[in-house]
Amino acid sequence: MTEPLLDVWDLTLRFGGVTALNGVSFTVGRGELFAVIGPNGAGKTSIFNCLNGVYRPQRGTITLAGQRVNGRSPATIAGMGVARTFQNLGLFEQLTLIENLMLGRHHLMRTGMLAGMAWWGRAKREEVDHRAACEEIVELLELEPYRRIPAGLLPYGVAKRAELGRALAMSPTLLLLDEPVAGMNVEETEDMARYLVEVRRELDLAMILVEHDTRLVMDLADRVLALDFGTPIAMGTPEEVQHDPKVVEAYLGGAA
Amino acid sequence: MATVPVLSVNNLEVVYDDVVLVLRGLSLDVPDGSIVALLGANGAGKTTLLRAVTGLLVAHRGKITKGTVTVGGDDLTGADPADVVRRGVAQVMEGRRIFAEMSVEDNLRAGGHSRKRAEYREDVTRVYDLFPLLAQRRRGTAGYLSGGEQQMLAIGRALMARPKLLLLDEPSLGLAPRLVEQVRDIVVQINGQGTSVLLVEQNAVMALSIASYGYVLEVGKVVRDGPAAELLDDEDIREFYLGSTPDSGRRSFAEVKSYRRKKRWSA
Amino acid sequence: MTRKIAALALGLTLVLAACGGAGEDDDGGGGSAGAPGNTAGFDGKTIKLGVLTPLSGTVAVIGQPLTAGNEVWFEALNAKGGVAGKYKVELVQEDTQYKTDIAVQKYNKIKSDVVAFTQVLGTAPTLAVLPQLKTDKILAAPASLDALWVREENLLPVGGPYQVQAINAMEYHFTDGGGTTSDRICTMIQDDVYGEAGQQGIDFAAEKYGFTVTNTQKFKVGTENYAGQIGALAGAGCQVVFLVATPSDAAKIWGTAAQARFAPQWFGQSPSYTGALAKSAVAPYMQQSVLIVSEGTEWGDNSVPGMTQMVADATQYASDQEPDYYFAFGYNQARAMTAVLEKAVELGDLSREGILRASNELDTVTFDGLTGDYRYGATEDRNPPRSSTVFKVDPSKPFGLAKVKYNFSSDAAKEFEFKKADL
Amino acid sequence: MTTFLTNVFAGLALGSTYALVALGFVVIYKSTGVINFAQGGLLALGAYLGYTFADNLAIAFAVSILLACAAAAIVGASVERLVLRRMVGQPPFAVIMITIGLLFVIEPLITAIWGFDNLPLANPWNIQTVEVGGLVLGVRDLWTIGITAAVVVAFFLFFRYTRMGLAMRATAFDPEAALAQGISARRVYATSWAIAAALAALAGITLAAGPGGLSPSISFIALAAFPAMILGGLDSPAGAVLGGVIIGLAEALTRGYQDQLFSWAGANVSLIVPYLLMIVILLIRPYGLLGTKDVRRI
Amino acid sequence: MSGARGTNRAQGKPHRNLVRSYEQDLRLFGSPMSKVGLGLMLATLLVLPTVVRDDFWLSVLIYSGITAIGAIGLNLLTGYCGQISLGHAFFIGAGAYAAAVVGGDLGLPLPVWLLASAAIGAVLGGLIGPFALRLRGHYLAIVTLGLIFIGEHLWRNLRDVTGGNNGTSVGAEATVGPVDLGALELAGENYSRNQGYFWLVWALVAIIALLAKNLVRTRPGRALRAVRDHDQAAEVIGVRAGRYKIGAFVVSSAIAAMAGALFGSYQQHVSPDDWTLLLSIQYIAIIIVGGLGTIFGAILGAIFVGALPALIDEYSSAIPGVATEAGGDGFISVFALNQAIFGLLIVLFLVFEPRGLAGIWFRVKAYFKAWPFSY
Repeated sequence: MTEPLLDVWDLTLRFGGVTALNGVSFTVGRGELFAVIGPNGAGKTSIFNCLNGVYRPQRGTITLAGQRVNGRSPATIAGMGVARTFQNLGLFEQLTLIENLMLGRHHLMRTGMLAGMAWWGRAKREEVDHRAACEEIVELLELEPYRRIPAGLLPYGVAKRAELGRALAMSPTLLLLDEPVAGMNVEETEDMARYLVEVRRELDLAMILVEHDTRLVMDLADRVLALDFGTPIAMGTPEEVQHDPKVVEAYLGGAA
Repeated sequence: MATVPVLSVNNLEVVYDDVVLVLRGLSLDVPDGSIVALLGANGAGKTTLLRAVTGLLVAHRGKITKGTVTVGGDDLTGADPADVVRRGVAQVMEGRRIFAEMSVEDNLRAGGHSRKRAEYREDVTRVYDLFPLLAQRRRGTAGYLSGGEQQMLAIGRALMARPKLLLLDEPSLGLAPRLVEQVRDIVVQINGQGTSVLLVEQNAVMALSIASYGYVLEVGKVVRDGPAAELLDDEDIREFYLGSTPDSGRRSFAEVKSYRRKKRWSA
Repeated sequence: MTRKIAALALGLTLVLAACGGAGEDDDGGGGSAGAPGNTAGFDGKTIKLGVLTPLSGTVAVIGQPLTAGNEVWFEALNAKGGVAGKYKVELVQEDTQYKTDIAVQKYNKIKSDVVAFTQVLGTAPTLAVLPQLKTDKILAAPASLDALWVREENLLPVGGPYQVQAINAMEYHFTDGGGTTSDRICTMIQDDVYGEAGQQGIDFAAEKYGFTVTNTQKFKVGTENYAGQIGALAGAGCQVVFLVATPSDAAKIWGTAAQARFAPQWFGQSPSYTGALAKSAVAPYMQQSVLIVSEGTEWGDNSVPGMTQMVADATQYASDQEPDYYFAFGYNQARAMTAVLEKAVELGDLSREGILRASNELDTVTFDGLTGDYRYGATEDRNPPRSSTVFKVDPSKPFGLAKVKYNFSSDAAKEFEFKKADL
Repeated sequence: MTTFLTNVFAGLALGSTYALVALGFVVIYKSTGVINFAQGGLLALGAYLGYTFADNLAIAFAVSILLACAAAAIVGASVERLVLRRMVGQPPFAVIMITIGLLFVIEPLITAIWGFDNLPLANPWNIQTVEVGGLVLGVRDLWTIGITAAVVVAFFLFFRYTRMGLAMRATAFDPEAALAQGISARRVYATSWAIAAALAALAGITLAAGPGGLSPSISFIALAAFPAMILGGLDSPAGAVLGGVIIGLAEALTRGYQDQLFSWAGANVSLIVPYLLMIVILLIRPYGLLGTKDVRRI
Repeated sequence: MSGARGTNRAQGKPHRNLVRSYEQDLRLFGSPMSKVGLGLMLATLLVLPTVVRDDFWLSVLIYSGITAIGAIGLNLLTGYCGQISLGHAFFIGAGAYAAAVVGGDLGLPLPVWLLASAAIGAVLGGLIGPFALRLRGHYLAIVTLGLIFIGEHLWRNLRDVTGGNNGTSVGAEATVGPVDLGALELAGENYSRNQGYFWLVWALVAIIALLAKNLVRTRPGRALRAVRDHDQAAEVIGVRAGRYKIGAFVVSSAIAAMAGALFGSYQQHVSPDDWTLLLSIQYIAIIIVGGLGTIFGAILGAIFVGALPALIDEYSSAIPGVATEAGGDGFISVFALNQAIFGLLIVLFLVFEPRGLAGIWFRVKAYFKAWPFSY
């Protein structure tokens, strides 16, 4: 792998007395699908929150395509091409699906308050152009029947997909997926897996996947990082990690 | 004819916000003294069923539009939550929902709200016997307990009501496998002391391994039911609700077939 | 689409033109002498007068009795035959809630049903309707003793403005009260127009009599705690305090002063007092330290013909009416309006212009001792009464006030000039 | 020094009243998540009920206080029962507006029954004073401070140790989980309203018992108690009491030193000092002195 | 346009109601029904003052129109951006005083004083920004409540501008070039001041409603609503929540100040007593009764709250046991009763329709859309 897209070095995050992340380092190459696994409370979501600026890590650096990420605001980082889905659905419930997608394109648009009021010139052109871009995502993710439905009323599986759609609408270079198949049955999981595979194939996009469903991770990921209580315990190909004794001990416990 | 089931749900229909139909003619029984598992994907209506039993639908603008809920033969359809608890039905809610700001002991006191004052000592001793760890932390703030401990507290709190029937909503959610096992053992132990259990789970292996009978829910209806052992062996159930078992040779997610659409994606 | 809307708009404009404006409907303004012709608010038999006053909300405590005073006067008048002995008067009452926008709406509501307004209560509501009064050429009697009103053609004030009361209070202090200009004289005023009027009077007196105002405390209506102000007045060593307040605040202020054992000579502007205070726990303190400066005489004083009449009228037409300062004010107001109407009938014109003309040609109106005689006429010649009466608190009296010095006017008060305010 | 102590005392008395009102706000907010704008109306209603008991019915003043608090509590609980219970699960905005609507209903009803005039409330305190170490203290103020202290202690004991108190805390933290324990949310909500109304009534009567008597404008004090509630932290009963005392002291001291220190700021700046203080403190602590941070996880 | 939805060229000319491009899809008055509705509304506004010539109802509607403008501003802030403000009256007051100075003292024409007051409002609204960034929900609401009291203190003490307690006359005339809406002359007909102001105010209502509607359906509007629903999630997808919170305050107070300027211009005199908490509460009532987060709801709400008391006033005297005159017989005076009925109606209305008038409106629309298949 040549120069990585994302370089995370020695990330350490503490809340009060609790250490959520402890010296986490990894890189993600362009077009790579990188997965983070670990039992609950291992700090998986904390990595995401550091990556997009919601949390400020006490130590460590995050570099995206040569630019420093940590210390910047979430909105700035989003503008740098980091998109994300949320564990507990971060859709804006009262906005329709298409409005949620359009929000994904917010940082690519320029219309300000006054221009928006006037609905004139660029404001109108922008709305039309970006709407077209969103429609392509609607089509890719087969969301056609739900365009005008408020996100809060979408069925769970569709909402998860819509969130993926919004992240894609941001035209990201790095996509962070926080438990995209949590609470889904096998059929729905397969659907989601298909979309992920397809997105990966169609777009030259790096992804980081945080997931409980180890089967999905093992099937899709190029490389896997295993965490336990914020500390990295193994990194490598799915097979390597799967058979690492420390991972078996920490994650799968005696039940494996 | 066996004894009256501790919980019997007949042809139940539940609607949210006057529009969204979530349960469509659901029926199930929990025989006295048994553990019954309720399986199903997210959104199948498992939690809604529990709410319909305990009366918590009111907090979600839901309404029973048809059918009945009887507890030990008494009709409790649409009863007030407080009444349901007093009739011996306690619920451990999904996500534990302990009162994080209060002490462990105050959580248990709240759990015993429906009981007489005089019975409190006895009830709380019983819970501390079951969960010695909670006794150690009785003055501690509940929010500082670990995930597993919080789950124990949630179960202990429900037991404070001395229920005939315990409803458990996803007790293994978000717990490491080791803790899941602990929870499973506790459930068996509670059942051994004579409390019937209705166990709602995504972790079907865990649930069916201790249940005597199981129901599978799909979009608000029971699509399959039978003795737990039978369900564990059923091929369809394995495929759709259990995922693969080590020897079933499932296909990889990376290879799920994807049919092309008319239009190409272009960034 | 745009073109369609434009066409629609054009079409509508034409409709508009056809429908016409709301230009004044010409009503027979009745010309020269003889019976006045029918006009807005007058159907040949009954004269309608408007009342814009707070009848709900906190200021209704003033609006209610004031309007009752209006009513009693006119009922008594109607019983005697009415204006000029033949035209009955009817009141059209509207609740302003003491809000300017509601006042403007209500003004618009009844302005074409009345010949004039016999009461508009409150400085702000009066100022809000004043521009329209001018445009519509309507006369209104404001129910407040602001000096602002004296030179306004469309307004018909009664009574001596607050400034006069304040000046006369000082006159009393230096003569009968035995005070000297070296006394530490202070003021405690409500932070609004009413308070400022009193302060203006004291400042004028200070210049005339040659004393300085040692300390001024301001307060906001409805304050619950006056310890700070009383402490400051006591700290400044005030021997005389002129108070401008309304009763519920005045009670708290005097109560706090009593508690602090601070007992200067208080002078209270007339609206500071109400009969209930004489029965309250503060009464002993007030008897000892408080004088009220007002106009007219004691409630039920049979030596004053106006008072005898008012009490008789009140007993007959509003039997449960308590003695009340605002009631008397409303009664006087109605009386002044009646004088204008009589004049208008005499001139044979009850139209708006006719009434304004009548008010211009009116001479001195006497209130039979209830309040000082008011010289009306052209606005520049108007001369409000300069007389005041000083009362002391005496719970045995019907209104709790006993005359100390009756109906006097100081030279300083006579010199006070009422300028046309820049409104 | 005497001036200073007099002002401090006045501040404590005023602060006690603020504390009672703010505590009422917090009780309702904590259990139902609603800022009750009708609190001022309940305060006035309680005070007028006290007047009816003490004056019209000539019942002993101490008994009248209790009766008025009880009557106000019944009114509060009934309002919850008849109106707000129907609003459970509705948007909070609509619920807040309903409390404003209630205020619009209560105020004219009060004037319809008791009229607009200033009414003297028959009470044993009035303008009496006692002298303590050279300080002249109003008896009413002393009682206000004492009663408030006693009520606050009783309130905290109630919250901490009784079943209902526990139920209220549980409901405040997680209404649905509380329901699941068999805690009747209805009883909790009704009790919160009853407590808030009783506290308001108490504040109203102690205010009206002073020299000023009773007039409909007494309800304004509830507005002045807003900063106390926010300053302490909306969901903290202890914060309400602390906030009340701080605001009371700040107001009284600013007023007391208006001439010496604050004349540049215009008359009656003391009345906006509570708001200025509140704003400054919120900029430092956005959830008030003792309020809990509302954490939204993503 | 790369239309994704039914470019049915193969079937010849598409049906005229069929949406063929995103541009059409984004059109505000797209359907024939909404076009007719728009036309009817405009027609009503134009003709109404010539039919209803009663000055009372005209003045009621003028004040309602002015509050509608202010309410649209508040709705942008509260309904769309989720920031509760009890300080709206402060900005309205500031606008009125700005109009008094620019329109009255300096004698500049309507467009100038209207925009000048908007500018003042915008600046003052921007000053609240830091609080909006730091405080949430009720805490922000009570801070803005403080604004009312601090404002009142300022209005009473900044005598040069505000006239102090006396208030100040507002000489801002409704003149645009040679046209004076205060005394309109058109095609030989004279129109009264109330008629002229009705047209002025309601034309501005229409314009501001249109601007606001455009705002909320484009990029900034979506951002506002995203911030309302979940400000942190909005940040993560690239919306600068802080900027929009401040922006919402700026725009909403600019609009509020314009409402204040119109209020002053129409009433010709304003004083500190006009900008009390009660006014703010009235605005909150309007947007809640009208329906949070809808522009049309703000207008409906303003008419409801503005005209309802007048209606009650007309008919309540028929209720038995009610005294219609001060000191008259009866248990309760009609005036106190009016207030109580007003409060009661708000309570009842929200108990039965918590989503406000707009909720009813949407239901009616949905009914007709589904007609004849009602559910």
